[in-house]
Amino acid sequence: MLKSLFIALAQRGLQAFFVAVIVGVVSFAMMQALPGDAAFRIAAGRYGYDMMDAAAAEAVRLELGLNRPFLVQLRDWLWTLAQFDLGESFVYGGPVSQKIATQLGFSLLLAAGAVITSLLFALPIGIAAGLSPGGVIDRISLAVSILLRAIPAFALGIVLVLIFSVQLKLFPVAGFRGFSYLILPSLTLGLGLAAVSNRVVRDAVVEAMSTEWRLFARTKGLSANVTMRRHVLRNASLPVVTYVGVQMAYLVEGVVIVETVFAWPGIGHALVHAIFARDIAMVQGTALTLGLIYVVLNLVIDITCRGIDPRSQMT
Amino acid sequence: MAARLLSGAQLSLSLAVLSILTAGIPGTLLGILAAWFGGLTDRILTSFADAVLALPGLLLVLMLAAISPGSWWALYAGISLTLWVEYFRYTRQRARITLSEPAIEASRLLGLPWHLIVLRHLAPEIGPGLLTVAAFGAATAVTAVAALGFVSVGVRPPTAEWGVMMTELLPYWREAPFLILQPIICLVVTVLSLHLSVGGLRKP
Amino acid sequence: MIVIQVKALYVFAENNCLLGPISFEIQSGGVLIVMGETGAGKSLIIQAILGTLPEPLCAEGEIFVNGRRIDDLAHAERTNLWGREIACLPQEPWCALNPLMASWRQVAETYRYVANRASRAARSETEKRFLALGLNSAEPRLPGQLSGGMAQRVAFAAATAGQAPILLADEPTKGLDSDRQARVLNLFEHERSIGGALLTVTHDASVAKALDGDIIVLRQGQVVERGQTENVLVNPKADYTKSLLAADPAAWPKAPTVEHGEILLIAENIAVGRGSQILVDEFSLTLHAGERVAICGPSGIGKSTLLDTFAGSIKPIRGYIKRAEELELYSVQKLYQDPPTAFPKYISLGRNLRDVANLHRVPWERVLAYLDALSLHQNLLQRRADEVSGGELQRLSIARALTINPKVLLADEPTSRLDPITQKDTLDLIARISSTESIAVVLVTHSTEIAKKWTDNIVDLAN
Amino acid sequence: MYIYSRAVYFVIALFFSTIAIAEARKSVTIAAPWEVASYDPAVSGFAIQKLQIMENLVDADESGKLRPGLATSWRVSDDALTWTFELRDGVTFHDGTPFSADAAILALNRAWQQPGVLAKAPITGIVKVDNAVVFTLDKRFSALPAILAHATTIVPALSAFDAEGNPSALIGTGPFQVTEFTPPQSIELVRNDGYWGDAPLIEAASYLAAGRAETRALLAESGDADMVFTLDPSGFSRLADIDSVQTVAVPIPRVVTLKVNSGHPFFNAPRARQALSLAIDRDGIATAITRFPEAAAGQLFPPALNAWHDTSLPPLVHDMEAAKALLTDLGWAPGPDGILERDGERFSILLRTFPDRPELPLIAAVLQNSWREIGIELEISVANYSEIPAGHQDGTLHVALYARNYGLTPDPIGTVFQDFGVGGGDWGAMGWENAEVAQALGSIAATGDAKARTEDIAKVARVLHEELPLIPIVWYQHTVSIASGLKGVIIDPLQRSYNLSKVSWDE
Repeated sequence: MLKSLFIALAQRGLQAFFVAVIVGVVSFAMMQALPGDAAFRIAAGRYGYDMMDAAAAEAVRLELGLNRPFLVQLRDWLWTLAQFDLGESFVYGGPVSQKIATQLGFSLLLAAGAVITSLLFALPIGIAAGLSPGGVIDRISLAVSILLRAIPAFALGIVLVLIFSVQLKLFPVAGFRGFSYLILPSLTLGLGLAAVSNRVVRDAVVEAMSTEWRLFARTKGLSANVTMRRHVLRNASLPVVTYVGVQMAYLVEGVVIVETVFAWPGIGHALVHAIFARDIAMVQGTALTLGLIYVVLNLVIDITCRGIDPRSQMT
Repeated sequence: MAARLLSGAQLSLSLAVLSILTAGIPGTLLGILAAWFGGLTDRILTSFADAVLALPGLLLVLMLAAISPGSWWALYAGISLTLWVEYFRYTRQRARITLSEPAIEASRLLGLPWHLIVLRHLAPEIGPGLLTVAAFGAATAVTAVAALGFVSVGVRPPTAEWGVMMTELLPYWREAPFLILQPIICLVVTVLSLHLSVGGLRKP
Repeated sequence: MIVIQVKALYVFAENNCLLGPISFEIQSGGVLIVMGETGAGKSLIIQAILGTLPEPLCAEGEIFVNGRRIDDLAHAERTNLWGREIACLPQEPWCALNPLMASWRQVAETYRYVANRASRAARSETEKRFLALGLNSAEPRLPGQLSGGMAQRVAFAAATAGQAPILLADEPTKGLDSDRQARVLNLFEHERSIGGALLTVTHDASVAKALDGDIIVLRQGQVVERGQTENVLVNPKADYTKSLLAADPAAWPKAPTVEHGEILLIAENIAVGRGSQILVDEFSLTLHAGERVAICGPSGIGKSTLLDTFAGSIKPIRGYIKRAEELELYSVQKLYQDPPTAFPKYISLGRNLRDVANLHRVPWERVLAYLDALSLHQNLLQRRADEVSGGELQRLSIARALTINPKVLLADEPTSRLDPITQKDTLDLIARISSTESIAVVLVTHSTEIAKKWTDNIVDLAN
Repeated sequence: MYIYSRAVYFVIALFFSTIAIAEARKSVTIAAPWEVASYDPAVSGFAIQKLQIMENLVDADESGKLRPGLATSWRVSDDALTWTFELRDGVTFHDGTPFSADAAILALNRAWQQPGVLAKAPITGIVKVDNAVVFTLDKRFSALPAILAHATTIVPALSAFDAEGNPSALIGTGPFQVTEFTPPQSIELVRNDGYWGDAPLIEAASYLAAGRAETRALLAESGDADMVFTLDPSGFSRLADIDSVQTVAVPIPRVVTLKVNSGHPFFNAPRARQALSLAIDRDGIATAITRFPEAAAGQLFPPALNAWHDTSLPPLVHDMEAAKALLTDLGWAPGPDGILERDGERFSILLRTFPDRPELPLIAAVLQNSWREIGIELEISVANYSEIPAGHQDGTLHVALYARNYGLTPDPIGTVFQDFGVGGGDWGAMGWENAEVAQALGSIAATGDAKARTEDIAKVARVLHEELPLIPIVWYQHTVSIASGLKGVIIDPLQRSYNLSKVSWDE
């Protein structure tokens, strides 16, 4: 049992390692591939167009050692990464890790808000639809889901802001200064997640409802409610939880876009901004963090699934 | 306006179609390869795919977009590099199931060569699902291009692209709401029809 | 006292009559056996009594339980009878048990929620029951970790914990070897002795023999014959009943032994298994042309793995297999348990046979001749595997193998999915071909009964 | 249905807005596009200064006139090479530590060693003498006090640096102190009750960076932000129709200009550059793209720079025929496809610009069309703005379109000197030198004499107007929305301060 847990950990560990290598190499490639002179690019990001000039670029070149040979730069780059050192922000100075630490909390808050929102929608609707497949709820939720799934997060965000902030003035437009700021971004992301996950819940319930063990639980005398609680929901939760793992990818992507729309002080916004500013150390740091968070969250999902599914503990 | 919408459609769809080809062909082949040989080949390919998967699609596209801001090929390369994993995972999983069926062992015992096994067993098994993956992949590509355009890291104005147009037209939403609705509707309808063409939300 | 009474029961699928009319009654302590092939409509009776007929099907007729009419009750009232008045033993116990729940919990919850015991009492009742059924080691196990017989008993315990006076059992011995069959039948005897009424549905004549009571023989939804078991089984009137009884392995004539030819294959002290796990160790076998060998043993013991090793699909972990020189690459062929899985799903059977014939440069006429010899109609070739019956498909796979002149035929439970009559025909055919074509056949089966009737050369892996 | 939704709306609105209303009148929220991600004055100084968190030795009013800041007075030695700034006594930082010459020296030395305005001044040393800061120069430099009003020369407390000497906190002497900093999005401020000058009227303020123009417009419209800076043209006109906000457009000394490589054979004649200028429809651009028709740039220096804006200069005009004539004079003749040719060379050039200011690519597209009419083929490269100084350095640049701010410091001489002095500048003239201008700029930089300075400035403005090393296109307007009820708002054209300390709410 411990062995299988160890294997799961090792697999995720390997995944994390590959993530780090890919991000590290792509980041370094970005550094080299930036058209024109990297020093000019970075100086532009750092000082803005009013203050940036050739002299500033020279200062940056010296500071970051961009005048060293290519291979020396690559070696040093990977070596610092191997020491879990994300380096210093090219543009803002100061350790990247410190910047990410403050922003990560906000992103996790938003992600948690989104997942909770999505579950609030997906669970009741999915279960109701799954209990009467082909029924009214099922068909309406299918239509709405397909439509919602086709609306990209940012477009949904705009629509929600126009309705709830500008017209109804219920929630603030952007930024973060308290709970009410969390609602619209969470809703934007959460609706997108719920659009698919309510169908996953529904399918899982339909499948569990049509199994022989569900029927046997009924014919041996359990009431519909007890069967639902003890058998159907528990077994149906397995594919649902697994699917939440798949959704993490959508969530991380969504965070990048939604944070930008809502001026949310999180890591996705920082990534977009770093890309604008050619702050490659920040790009590397944020991309790495997002990738590793995805791995960690999936590890949590793995462990949760093991908790729900005793079979995995036996092999 | 109509011309810009059309040219946006052309951009998005040609990008989607191209990325289906460049992501789909290697992804499918690698998936079959991993399932066929199993063992070390499978493990290396799967680990690599897992790592790419852990970098949520948009991230890789964003990073490549950063190398060459506003350029078309960076978007294209990023999307292809991300999407192949879907094909790979799908093909590998289905091929593993199919290849473990007695029919394959029977075919081997009967001496049928590999290309007949691929042609008679794998292709009809994988084919229809592959279409679904491709349609979803194309929808992902179209959405990604628009999303990046919208946050101004994708295609740059004045190129006509739906996401870029949304950014351009958003300020006029109150004076002329139908303007901003046009690119949104185009995008939604495209994604919707891609999804519906392969049966709604049923992911393979 | 009549516990359950069924009057003029019909089951319709839209306008098609699938079953009926059928009427019967069972006394307290009585048994009714409904016997017939797969597809005869046996299970429909059970579903009609329970009220679980799937969607387009509907039942007509009257059903009484303890004198109370139940077929016109509302769904909720009907389901209230489940577990309390009528217990149902499912056909596939593995599928009927929740794969994620420990065995004892699935029994305890019946005590808890159906018999309304306190949870502690439910637990101790469960323990007692498991002990009585010889299941004490199975308590914490998941269904996936139970053997077929254990799963059957756990399902039995779960179904009967509500102490319903009526037990409906759908193919209760399917897939069980004779020892385990006997244990299940013992349980039924016990139920009867405490006043329960039993309705069981089976294709297996041995079950009917063991349970003495009333019997109804069913064919395509129609009652062919009915009466007391001793009368019907000993002295069947209808032809159909006769052939059904003749298909029972116990009633098979012994297949003639044939002389062995030259040595084809020698396995010496091989150990086989999947991965690094050894299933069968120190196994030796010498196979001659025209020889019939049966390998039997309970499921999971490594019969199929052994066969795969002979086929060359996996390598023995230890030891070696020596092939005779004249044994060509394609001289070893296999027959599969589930015939449809042995053919390509998406292309016609003809296409598949043509591929094989082209590859081995076999004239198409010869393929057709084999089909003829196995009484397979040519128009089957236009269909796909899922459009042909299992028996035909199994014969087709034999024909496919024969076209390339095999010397060894490995048959992995080739008839376990076939109904008894087809099963007998198919095994007869294999035996006949073995002797006429001088082909060595290794048959894997879980039924020692079949093995004994089919050959003298039996390897029982259980011992 | 309608009543129902109104009722729900009412209940929810009640729940979320009561607290907000109770607090609203004591604080002000500002939204602007600029993100603040660093504690370093070299990077984030512009925001720290605008929010009045830290202060400079020298302050300036809205007209650019210098006034005492943390320095009470300054004087220059007779040889004009030593400047002494006397520091204000009794000033404390937000954390209670006293403001001292040490803090000022540290801040100024950092600013001097980093790229920025101070690094470009002819400084040889910055030292402390008693409670004064003394600059030694190797050249006369009259703009030094103006430079000390620049955002990168603000003074943080010594405690605002960590052990390695990197900035790690926002501690200054200004009227507002930071309670919470969430980089890069927001800064929360409260009134500094121990401020040495006039204490602010409001108790608290917050700053929100919102990069997207439409988000800012929505913030203004929904009332989430009381002052919103830099609105896009359509947002601006929409907000103008809303009662709850007022809109203001203030001309600022930022100019959209076209940098022309005067060393390039196509452009080395002033007449060539004049032809380019004549073919630009400034009124059209100002009306259609930036939406302030009065902002068509008749000359380089905008009215906001009143000392440099010369009303006597004839405005640059739009005259396609004249442009064609000038090019014909220079020996250009239309080729078969209508593009001009001379000695077998096509008049085909590349314009570099960048997307960070969304109007630039649009203006570039207009230029492409206009110049096509006079036979010039223009290719547009929209890329990173560092391409422009890079192209200047390696000489590959043809023309570049960007926005130049001549109001970085209250006295634009530093910027103008850099752009048009000897050798030109990365963001100024390229391949163009004019002895008269260089000499005039040198003397403006060196002397403080008002009369000579005015004459020199007029000379520079006139030469630049005739020679057009940079072709101005439109002047910028600073667009702001202000919640009605907010009093005392002063919009600083030099963009040095939001003047939050002067605003208050109507009772």
